[in-house]
Amino acid sequence: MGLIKKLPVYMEKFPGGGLVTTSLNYVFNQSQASSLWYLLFGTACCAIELMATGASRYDFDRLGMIFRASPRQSDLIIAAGTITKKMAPRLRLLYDQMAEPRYVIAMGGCTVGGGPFYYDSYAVEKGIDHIVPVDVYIPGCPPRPESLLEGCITLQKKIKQQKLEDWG
Amino acid sequence: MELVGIFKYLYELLADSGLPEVWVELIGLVAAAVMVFGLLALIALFLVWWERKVSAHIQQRFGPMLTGWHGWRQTIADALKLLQKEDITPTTADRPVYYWAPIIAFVAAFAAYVVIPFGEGLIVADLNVGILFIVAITTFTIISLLMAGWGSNNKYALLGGMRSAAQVVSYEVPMVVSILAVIVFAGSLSMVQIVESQELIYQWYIFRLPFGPIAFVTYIIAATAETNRTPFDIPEAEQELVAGFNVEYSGMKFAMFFLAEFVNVFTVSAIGTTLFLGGWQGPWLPSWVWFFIKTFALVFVFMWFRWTYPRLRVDQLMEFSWKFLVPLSFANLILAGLMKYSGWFNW
Amino acid sequence: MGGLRTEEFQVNMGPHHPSTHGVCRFILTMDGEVIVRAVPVIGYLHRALEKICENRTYPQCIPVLDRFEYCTAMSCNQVFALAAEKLAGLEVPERAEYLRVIMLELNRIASHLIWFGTTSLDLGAITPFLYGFREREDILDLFEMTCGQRLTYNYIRVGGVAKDIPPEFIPKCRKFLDTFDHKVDDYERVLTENPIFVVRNKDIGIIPPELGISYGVSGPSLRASGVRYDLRRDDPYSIYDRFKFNIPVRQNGDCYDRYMVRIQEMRESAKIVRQAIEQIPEGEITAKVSINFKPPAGEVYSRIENSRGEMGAYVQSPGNSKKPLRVKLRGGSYNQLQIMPELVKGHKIADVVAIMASLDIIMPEVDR
Amino acid sequence: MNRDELTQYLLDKFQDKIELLETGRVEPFFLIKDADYLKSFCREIKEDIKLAADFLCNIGAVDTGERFEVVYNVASIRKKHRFDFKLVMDYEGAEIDSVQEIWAGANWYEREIWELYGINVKNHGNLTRFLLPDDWDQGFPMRKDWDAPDFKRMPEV
Repeated sequence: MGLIKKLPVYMEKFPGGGLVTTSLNYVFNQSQASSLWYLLFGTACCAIELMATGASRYDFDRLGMIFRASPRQSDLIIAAGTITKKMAPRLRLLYDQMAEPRYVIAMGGCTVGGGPFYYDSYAVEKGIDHIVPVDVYIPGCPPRPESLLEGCITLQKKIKQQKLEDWG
Repeated sequence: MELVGIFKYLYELLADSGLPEVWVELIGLVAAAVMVFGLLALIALFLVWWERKVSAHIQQRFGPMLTGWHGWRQTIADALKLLQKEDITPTTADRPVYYWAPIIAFVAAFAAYVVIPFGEGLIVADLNVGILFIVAITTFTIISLLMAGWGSNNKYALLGGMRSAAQVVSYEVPMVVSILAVIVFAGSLSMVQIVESQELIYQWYIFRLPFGPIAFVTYIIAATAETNRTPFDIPEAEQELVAGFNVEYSGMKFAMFFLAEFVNVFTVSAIGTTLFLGGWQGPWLPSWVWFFIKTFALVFVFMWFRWTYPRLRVDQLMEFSWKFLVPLSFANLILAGLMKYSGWFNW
Repeated sequence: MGGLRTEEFQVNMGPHHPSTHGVCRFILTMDGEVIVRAVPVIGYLHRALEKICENRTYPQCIPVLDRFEYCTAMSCNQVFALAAEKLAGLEVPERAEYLRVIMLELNRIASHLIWFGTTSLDLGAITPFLYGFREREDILDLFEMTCGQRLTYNYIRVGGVAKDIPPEFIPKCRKFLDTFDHKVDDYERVLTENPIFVVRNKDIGIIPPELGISYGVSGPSLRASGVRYDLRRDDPYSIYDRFKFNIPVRQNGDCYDRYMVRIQEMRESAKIVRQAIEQIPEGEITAKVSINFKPPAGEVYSRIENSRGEMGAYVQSPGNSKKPLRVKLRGGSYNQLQIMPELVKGHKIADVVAIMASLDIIMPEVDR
Repeated sequence: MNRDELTQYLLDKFQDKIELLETGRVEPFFLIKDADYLKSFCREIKEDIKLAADFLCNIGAVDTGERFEVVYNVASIRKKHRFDFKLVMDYEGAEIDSVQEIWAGANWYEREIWELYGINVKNHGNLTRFLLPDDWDQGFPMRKDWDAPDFKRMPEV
């Protein structure tokens, strides 16, 4: 990765180098955005909606998103469902096992901030941003498949704005 | 439009340029290798996209739609993304073994194409032991899977690697024996001569009753197992072993396994075409078009299997091979020998 | 030669594993591919629903309990509403009872469709999963036009139901039921006779009836072992005694029989819904229930037949309080997961997946 | 047997060992007076031909604020009836006997009672944490007086 990070610095010194880096940037971002393989990580109610989003009517595959069972090969955790205190270290472990660049979508009220289990529950982690950095929050209990798709498109927009220099 | 004419012309141009003969030979070979490699990389990328489309339409979905027209850029994007991914080596991994496994898988997958005739005269090297070469080379895949399983130092990966070794060894036998039946009839190990022996449609080995269809079916079943696809995909059974032997691989290394898998699918289809479906033979169209039509049809059959069947359990898989396929293919071989010897059906 | 020296090793399956249906974890001690011991570890989805309910009023409990068993949230509503009604001695209007039955049975079909999908997925066939979800979406459309939610409905309330069905509900439901039988035929064509599917499921994970009863296994999983016990008929709640339906029973108690029972149950549920939409009367949809619903002191255990077995709720009311003193939930999966270690012993790792899928275990019901 | 017959039969059979409670709203609800008698009671109701309580629906503990109650809901698959009984005990030295020998399914229910309420279960054999995290050290969360720093009660509206 180091090479790609330094590439713009070297390239700018040549005439037309800027153009090359921008188009390289564009191509890389586009490819990253349109091939978000998500980790099959579902804990609770939202997992059913995640499955429904992958199924025929909503069809995640249209966005180029397919699931991978191994964290090493996935780019995105869709944290679907309540994360309890017992589960939290596992989520962190999975996140650590993923290869950079990696993204997290917090799906559903529980992962955003505890949701219906904010009060009176001794076992629920109140929001997963205590555990892993979150890119997109999708509220809802559970969010509809449309809002999940919207969340993914938002993440794609975010990825498309990345700069090569920011890598690392 | 026969491509072979163009290549011949280019080669003659090279030969007339006054370079020493060794160099001409070498440049020709390298150019052929590069061309085959590029073509196969393209085919593999295409197959990934095609598989996603086929599966989607079987499942009443669309599949990739937003990356270009009907998502045609999808696999290119996937490949570029995998290129950007961080390359992780687990700290507990057996480093050299872990490192070389995908490379061996990749090379083994491509090396088989040295002897596959893409059309009349379109072959890198017409070895007189061509089919033997292919059988030998494709076996390297097992070694790479075993290495991946061992090198990852992960129990799931190890189980996957062990399963794949057991599986491929079991299915290698019926596959080779069913190929042997064809070889007995063709009387040659050279791929080109095998194709030439089935010039007319009723001479295709699949239509040579009764041994042909049996050998073909045995071959297809064994080939499905060889390429680790459903219903024989136990080495990477997603629901049991997470991702099997490649569970620890990320980024480009994973992409190599992924591409190698699809190249292997194309290989077994190409061999099937050459041995049973008359290779490049066919009327009107150029020979290479016929080859690709037949091969892609076979690939489609493999995809169809994959998206229809559940998965067998590991012991049932072994039983099926040793108790059913192996005896069947040996009986078939004897039948083919008798037919050849007695001269019946020898049209 | 003294033979090969073999060694047992441990595989940790879960909590994040594609086929543990949520976040269940198994510690498997294996001898090669054969399982010697399996220890389930649960609690990764323990959300303290029971504690939450203790600090909620009765109407507030119902949306919380939607999350108890999200595949059949209607049942969770129903079981708690039933308990509260029993405590207060409430009568539910006729139309509300019919609406409840329609929703419960549609929800049972939806839940079985999820089971059908995940089972086929666990056995490696991906396509039936999408077929199952295709029909499930049609059912969810019906729920959505009634209560606006896809998964957690909060529809069945104490004393009745939340809203009446819109006028276009019944034609649409009828249309769904007319096609549904053919769709089930399709599913059967894909899996039932498939030799690979049969060989993967026959004689795997046999539950003898006595063992099953002793472990508290219930619902379709017990009926596959030859025990004809269905709360809809044997301990009738709501108005189930008015409908004609069969209770599918199979004798072997293996994975294949559990599969067959569930497939047939989908057809039977469709039958019940058809009868209910023919018979449904006009009228009130809810009894008069004050927002400060205070049942008298008492305790009650209500139970219904859920798609995963007996679902129960024990509710204790302290009297003169808007909040229950204690809500204890019972889900079928809890007992079915408990019996898993007995079933998987001596089987292969692939069978763990098949057995778990056939028992239709879902983790929130276990962990609560 | 209908409800009244069942109640009468149980009262006749166990005489002064049990007591009918008024709180049971639908099914008969009994109090077992002596906690040590629990196991024999369970065995009796399972083996009695007329009761045949072979199916254990549920075991739940209750913290009423003054004492613990442990509630057993049992049913009979053959006879198709159902009834409940409970034990009452003080906070101090709360203890029940395991009924795993009678219903194997009781195992996890008892484990849960031990884990969430701190009621000891005699002869259980496997009292280990399973719902709470392995490193949980904040006591028994289902008790009414339980509290923790990050535990928030829903405010009254």
